[in-house]
Amino acid sequence: MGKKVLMKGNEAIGEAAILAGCRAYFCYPITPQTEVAEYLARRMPEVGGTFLQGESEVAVSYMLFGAGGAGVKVFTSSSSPGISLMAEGMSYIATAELPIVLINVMRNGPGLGGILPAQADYFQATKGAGHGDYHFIVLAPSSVQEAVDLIVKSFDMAEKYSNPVMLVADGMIGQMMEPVELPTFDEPPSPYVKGHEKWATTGAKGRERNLVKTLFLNPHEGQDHNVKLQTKYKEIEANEIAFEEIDTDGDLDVLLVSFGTMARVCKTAMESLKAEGVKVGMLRPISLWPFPLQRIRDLADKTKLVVSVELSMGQMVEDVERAVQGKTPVGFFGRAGGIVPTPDEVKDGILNLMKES
Amino acid sequence: MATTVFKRPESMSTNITHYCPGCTHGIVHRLVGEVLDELGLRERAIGIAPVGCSVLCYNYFNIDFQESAHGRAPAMATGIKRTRPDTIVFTYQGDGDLASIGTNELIHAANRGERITTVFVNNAIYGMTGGQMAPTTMPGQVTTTCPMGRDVQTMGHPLRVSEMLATLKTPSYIARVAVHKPSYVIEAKRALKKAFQYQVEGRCYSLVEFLSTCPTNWAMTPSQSTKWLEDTMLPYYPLGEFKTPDEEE
Amino acid sequence: MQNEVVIAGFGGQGVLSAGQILAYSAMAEGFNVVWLPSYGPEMRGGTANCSVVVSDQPIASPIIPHPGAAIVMNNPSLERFGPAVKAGGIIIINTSLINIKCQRDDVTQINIGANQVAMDLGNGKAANMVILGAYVAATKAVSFDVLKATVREKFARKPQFEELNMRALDAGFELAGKQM
Amino acid sequence: MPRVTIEKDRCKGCSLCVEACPQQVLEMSLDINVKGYFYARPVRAHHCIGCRVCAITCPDVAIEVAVHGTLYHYFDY
Repeated sequence: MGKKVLMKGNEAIGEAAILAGCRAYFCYPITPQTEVAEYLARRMPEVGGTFLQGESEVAVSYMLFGAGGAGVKVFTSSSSPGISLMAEGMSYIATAELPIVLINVMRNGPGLGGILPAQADYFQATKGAGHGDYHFIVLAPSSVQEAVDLIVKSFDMAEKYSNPVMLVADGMIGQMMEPVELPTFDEPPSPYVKGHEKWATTGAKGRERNLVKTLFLNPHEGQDHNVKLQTKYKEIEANEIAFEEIDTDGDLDVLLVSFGTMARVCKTAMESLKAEGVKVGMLRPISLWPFPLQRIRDLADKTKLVVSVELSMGQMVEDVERAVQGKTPVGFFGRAGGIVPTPDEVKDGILNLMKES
Repeated sequence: MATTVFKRPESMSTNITHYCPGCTHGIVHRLVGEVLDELGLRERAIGIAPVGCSVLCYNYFNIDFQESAHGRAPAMATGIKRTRPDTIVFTYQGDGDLASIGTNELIHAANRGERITTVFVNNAIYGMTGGQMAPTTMPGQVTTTCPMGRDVQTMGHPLRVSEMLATLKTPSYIARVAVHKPSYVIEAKRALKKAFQYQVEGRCYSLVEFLSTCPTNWAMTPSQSTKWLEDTMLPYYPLGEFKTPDEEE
Repeated sequence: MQNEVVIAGFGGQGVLSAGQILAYSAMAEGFNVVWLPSYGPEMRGGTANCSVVVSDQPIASPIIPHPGAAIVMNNPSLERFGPAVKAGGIIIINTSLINIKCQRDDVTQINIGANQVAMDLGNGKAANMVILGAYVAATKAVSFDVLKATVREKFARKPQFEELNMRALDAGFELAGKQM
Repeated sequence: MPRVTIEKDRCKGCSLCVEACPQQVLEMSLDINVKGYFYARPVRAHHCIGCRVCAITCPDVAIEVAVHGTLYHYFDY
């Protein structure tokens, strides 16, 4: 690790992609993540990389497909409405098993919504925004440092599983500055995806031609491909579930499940809850897909109430219910419209839910 | 000892195409193959397949290929060419794909001067979905979605893609050719070869629009289709080079 | 130990950069720190603010509805953030531009005529440095020497401002010290 | 003498080659090929001048042309 620098989230996100070896970034401006594009517009030429502002998010998603299909480590960033436009390309990218990485710096919706922080793209990210049975690996950082670390990790995961990886942050993480230790490498990572010669389009010189496609007209071929994808998803589920647990030892009155910025607010709220004698713990999913179902299920056994706390009107709570399987009451506390609740509001919300349950 | 003076180009595979009898997609495919062979580009070439009748066109080539979503081929080509500048990238697109859903991607790739080549097959109709109106459908032409004939009062006039692109200031090579008769096919190949040559030289974006026939959806014999193209399409879609990079330099 | 401050004023008063200087100083001292700007619709209204949280522990919520301190550079900022400061906290008021009263009697009020002081030093733009010096004197959130070193480093490319900045920091530091 | 070879089972019977040939070398067969098409075939091969127009117009790349001598150089396109 290098020395600490104070960086704005969006700029750190851009720098992390470069550190991970990525030399290709395509984008379309949208608040609150445009600084990623502005940063990389300067930075990519410095490192001999490709920066291109496309004509739309739709086009950008296919620029990603093209570059990803050519075996190049490629990255984009966008925010909620932009991700909706990219959704078309995402289905194709996932089907073609291209190792691209993107980040959604979420803003409030639905529709144009606004530019303030939200987590209401949970369904979009984890359940698949586009058509068909596919999954992105979805990771949710809760600090600038974690965003950097997870982006570097994302490029490795994308390469390892030949699967797209999406990070979901929010406007808060994009806009705030925190000290960051940028990772250092003995050998700088390659801008090309390992093993791409076997499948990527680079010109069929001295080998059989490669074909990157998503059309399977033969139903059996189509089913086989789906089965292959599902097998890969099972492997990812077995290997890549990540979460942080805080104060989950012993029996609990309430277990909070929260991610990203909201989890940080919860951490502060937990202190005031404890001061009022509540035995409270938290599980912060870092991987939203795959989701830590089993761990939440285990913790639910020794908890009186599980509460999903989100910057949405209730999305992750469905996965929490899926985890708990009715063994323990599940409550929900959330805010929308770009409002980030204060720790006191969260505390009061939790206390109310405890009274009701 | 006989000399073979005409055979399938090496850049093509031996697969039999799924196109209907008399469909000129096959001719355009062959021209692409011949040009890639003659310019020695087979091992550098990456094609982008569209959505439309030619969605499976990668089956007929012996080169690297990516398959795009409907209309997005120029964006995909941009992604490849920008990150692999030594490759020769071309999109193969029909008029529904290129001139309707993909107009935005097309215009912006051309306007950025992407060093790619677009092979544009204009047969004035949606073929794969069974003969619906395209932006390039002729006035009065009957299709399944304009059963009384295209009414220009409500649907506008056919889109002249080549002319439109030629208005862009960014240097490019834009030509319209036809492939309904041998003499036109020979001219068409000259234009296509230029288009690829400009890409090899890294000079500009290039597009060749091929006026083509669709006997099945036009409900004509191949021979009648040839005549219809000549009588109806040629007067509205004049052939020629609309722009060359030399003009701007 | 955790110090939170919101620095608020109108665009061009250097409130965001004052917050960044504070954040850099805190990092240089080995503290955890979060600098969070207001963004979005607020940006366009002519007011700007940022909050800086400095702590020797990992910082949980970056959003501080009731900060321990506020630096207010104009009337709207005092109206908005004056009531938010937690009881027993500190409000630093730029009396050069603020002509309304702060109605709190449960906080320490420090009055600094930041613009006037800066103009007397030769450049009104250094008002943010005056107020930053005052904040550090009032809260000891970071060491004053580290703060000065940070300013020197950040203005390394504009050495002509170094002396002005140092004197502005000193002036604010002294004025606040007298009122504590 | 030039030789036109038509790969019978590639032919889809569009008859564009028959119409294009300036020497009436080709005709549509009365038999069908494996795909059920009446295919084109050379019936007056001795008329062939090696101009390759049939092959140029064939959408299915079903035609190959071979020549003896240098006659085909007259058709330089």
